[in-house]
Amino acid sequence: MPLREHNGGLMTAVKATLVRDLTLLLRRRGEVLNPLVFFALVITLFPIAISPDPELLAVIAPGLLWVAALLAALLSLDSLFRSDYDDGSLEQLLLAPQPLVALSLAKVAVHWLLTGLPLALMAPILGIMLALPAGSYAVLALSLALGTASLSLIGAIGAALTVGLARGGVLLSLLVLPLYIPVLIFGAGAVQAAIFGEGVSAHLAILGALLAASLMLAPWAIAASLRISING
Amino acid sequence: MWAFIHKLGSPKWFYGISAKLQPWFWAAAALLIVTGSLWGLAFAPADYQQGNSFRIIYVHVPAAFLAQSIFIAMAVSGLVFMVWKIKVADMAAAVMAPLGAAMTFVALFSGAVWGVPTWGTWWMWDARLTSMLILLFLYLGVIALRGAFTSRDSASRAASVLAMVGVINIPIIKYSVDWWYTLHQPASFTLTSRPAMPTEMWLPLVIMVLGFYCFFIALTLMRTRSEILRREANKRWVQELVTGQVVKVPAEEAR
Amino acid sequence: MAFDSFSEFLAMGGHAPYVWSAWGVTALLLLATVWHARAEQRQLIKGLKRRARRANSARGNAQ
Amino acid sequence: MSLCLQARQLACERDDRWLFQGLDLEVRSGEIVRIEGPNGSGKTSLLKILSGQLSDYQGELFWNGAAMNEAREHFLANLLYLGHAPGIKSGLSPLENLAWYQALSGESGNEEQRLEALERVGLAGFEDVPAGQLSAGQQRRVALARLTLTPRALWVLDEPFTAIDRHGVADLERQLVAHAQAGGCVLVTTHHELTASPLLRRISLG
Repeated sequence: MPLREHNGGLMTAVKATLVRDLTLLLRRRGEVLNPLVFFALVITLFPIAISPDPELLAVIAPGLLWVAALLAALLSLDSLFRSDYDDGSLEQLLLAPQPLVALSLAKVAVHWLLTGLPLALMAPILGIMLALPAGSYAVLALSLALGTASLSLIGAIGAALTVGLARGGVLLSLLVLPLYIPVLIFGAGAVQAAIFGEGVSAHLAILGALLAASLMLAPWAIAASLRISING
Repeated sequence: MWAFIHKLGSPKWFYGISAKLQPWFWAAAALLIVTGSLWGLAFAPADYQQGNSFRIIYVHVPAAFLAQSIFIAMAVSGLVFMVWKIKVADMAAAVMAPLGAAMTFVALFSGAVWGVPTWGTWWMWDARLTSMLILLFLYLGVIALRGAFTSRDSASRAASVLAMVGVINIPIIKYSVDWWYTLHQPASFTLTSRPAMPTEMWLPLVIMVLGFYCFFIALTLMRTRSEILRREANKRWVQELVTGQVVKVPAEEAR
Repeated sequence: MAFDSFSEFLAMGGHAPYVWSAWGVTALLLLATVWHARAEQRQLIKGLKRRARRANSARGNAQ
Repeated sequence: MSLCLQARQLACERDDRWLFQGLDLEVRSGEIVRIEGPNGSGKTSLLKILSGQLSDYQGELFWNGAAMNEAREHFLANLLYLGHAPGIKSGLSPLENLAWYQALSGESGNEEQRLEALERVGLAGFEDVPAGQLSAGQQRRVALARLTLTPRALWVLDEPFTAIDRHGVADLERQLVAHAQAGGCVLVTTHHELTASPLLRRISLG
């Protein structure tokens, strides 16, 4: 039997992983819809608990929308690697002759595409319900789209660290939420700045910088964490 | 260099050398903390704005310094453990986490108490207090993650990775919280930032900070020694050390 | 000396509850960590000694 | 070109307990090596170390004479590992599962090959059924289809006979022997008694 040389094919592998995860999630639509329903539900709770007064709601709307979206994105994180871990395909992913960094990045990309992006697109509708002042809707969606990408990357580190644990869900939020704070500050800050009519480009630029930093560093941490979890 | 690193990695060697170092650090810590306390409490002049409540600075700032430094030390230990597989580094990281959390708590508590005479409230979302609160959560995360694994090897690695991720994030968190704070409270009074402090005010502070660092080193040495005994309980040198006599292993007896 | 008498020192210019509670909690926590570390060390060595004795007597019986 | 996987003075410590120590081992082309030992003796850990998943070991590994760290990519390109869990996604059909595995090693492959591989493990007619609706044995067979679909010189199989019926067991055993005869190499743990063969060698742990 002849031995093979490793002949690249990274793009094939990444593309196949993207297609596979997208197919899987689109077949279980509930898992995609749950965070969105959760987002809407949490936003419904605030006027009931605080006050239906549009003026008051308008003041706190940016923060509420961002916190609720952040929690909704967190909700779906636990399942990012869990089913792969349970059925053994995570082992196979680690043994592929391709860099694990690239393959795990593909999985995170699918997570953002089916969680972060829909949340960002849905946020303006909920903004209307919270009497969010006009002129900030585009910034809200854009800041969420940028911010949730960082959230998915950072959160995936926590998901990879806890995937081998039986009850990793609560622990996952404890690990990940403190790390989310910078994104939350600049995300909610961008929407607020848009309301006050200030320039938002600085905020968005920082959100972009945070995303770039997470893109550079998080995949390595995710890959290392997956290797640890598979040994557990 | 390499030989030194590997010698340092041997728990037995570390157990011996730390026994010699430990008393010096305890003595230095006691001396510095007692001197700094007396000076800071009784001899340093009262602040012209805050009066005597200013004396809380002598515990608040050293604790805050230590809280941040311990996290960095923990991450560095984690890196050493991951790269060179030196187990003593992981043991040190494991015992540092609770002390770091305790120091963060001290900084938070003293800051909150200080807030009453200064701001008239127990809690203010001040930049330093908020960062400290987040740091406390980071510490709790590392401690909880280490406790969640059944396999100690995996627990050590996972905690190391999380500490490293955390230490990269701490400056980002700190700057974003500072930025957020100045945005919302433009011209407010922060507890410890002041233009110029007279020598008799800052010198005791320096002494206290040094004392706290010595305390941290001494306590870490001591608890790492305990951790070594716990993890190496089956090794012959530990059994010999405990019983004070040469332990024969069964294989030697049979011969 | 920043104070004229010991009672003034204790009063801390009216800020006594704040200064002393902050210092007290700090001192308490530092002492508690030291006490805990000592107790931990003693207990460990005691446990190891007990274990060594048990192992010794077991080996003695076997011979 | 023949293959050779060597381990020198391999030792694995899990939580202060030595699973094995001082293990020297060499597997070459044309061999079926069965790792034996009681439960908890470290069979799975050894396979994980030898397949490059566990990095927490002492000793050295060599792949065709080169240190494993340097030859890792070439080693992985020639390895097929099947673990305890079959690694089959219940939400995907057997065809889709195999397509991912094929792509993972960098080949796009084609449907013809995958259909053929499924037929060979007796799953003709189940190609498009979600794998979640298949039995445990059938899912295991989907995983085993990778043996023919993506030919690799070194097979590392952890309990491959689990959940497979008697007919399938005989088939798989024949396949292992044929692989070794063709110059491949098989590392396997199993509770199932393998038929004696001149190619079969045993290594005992614990």
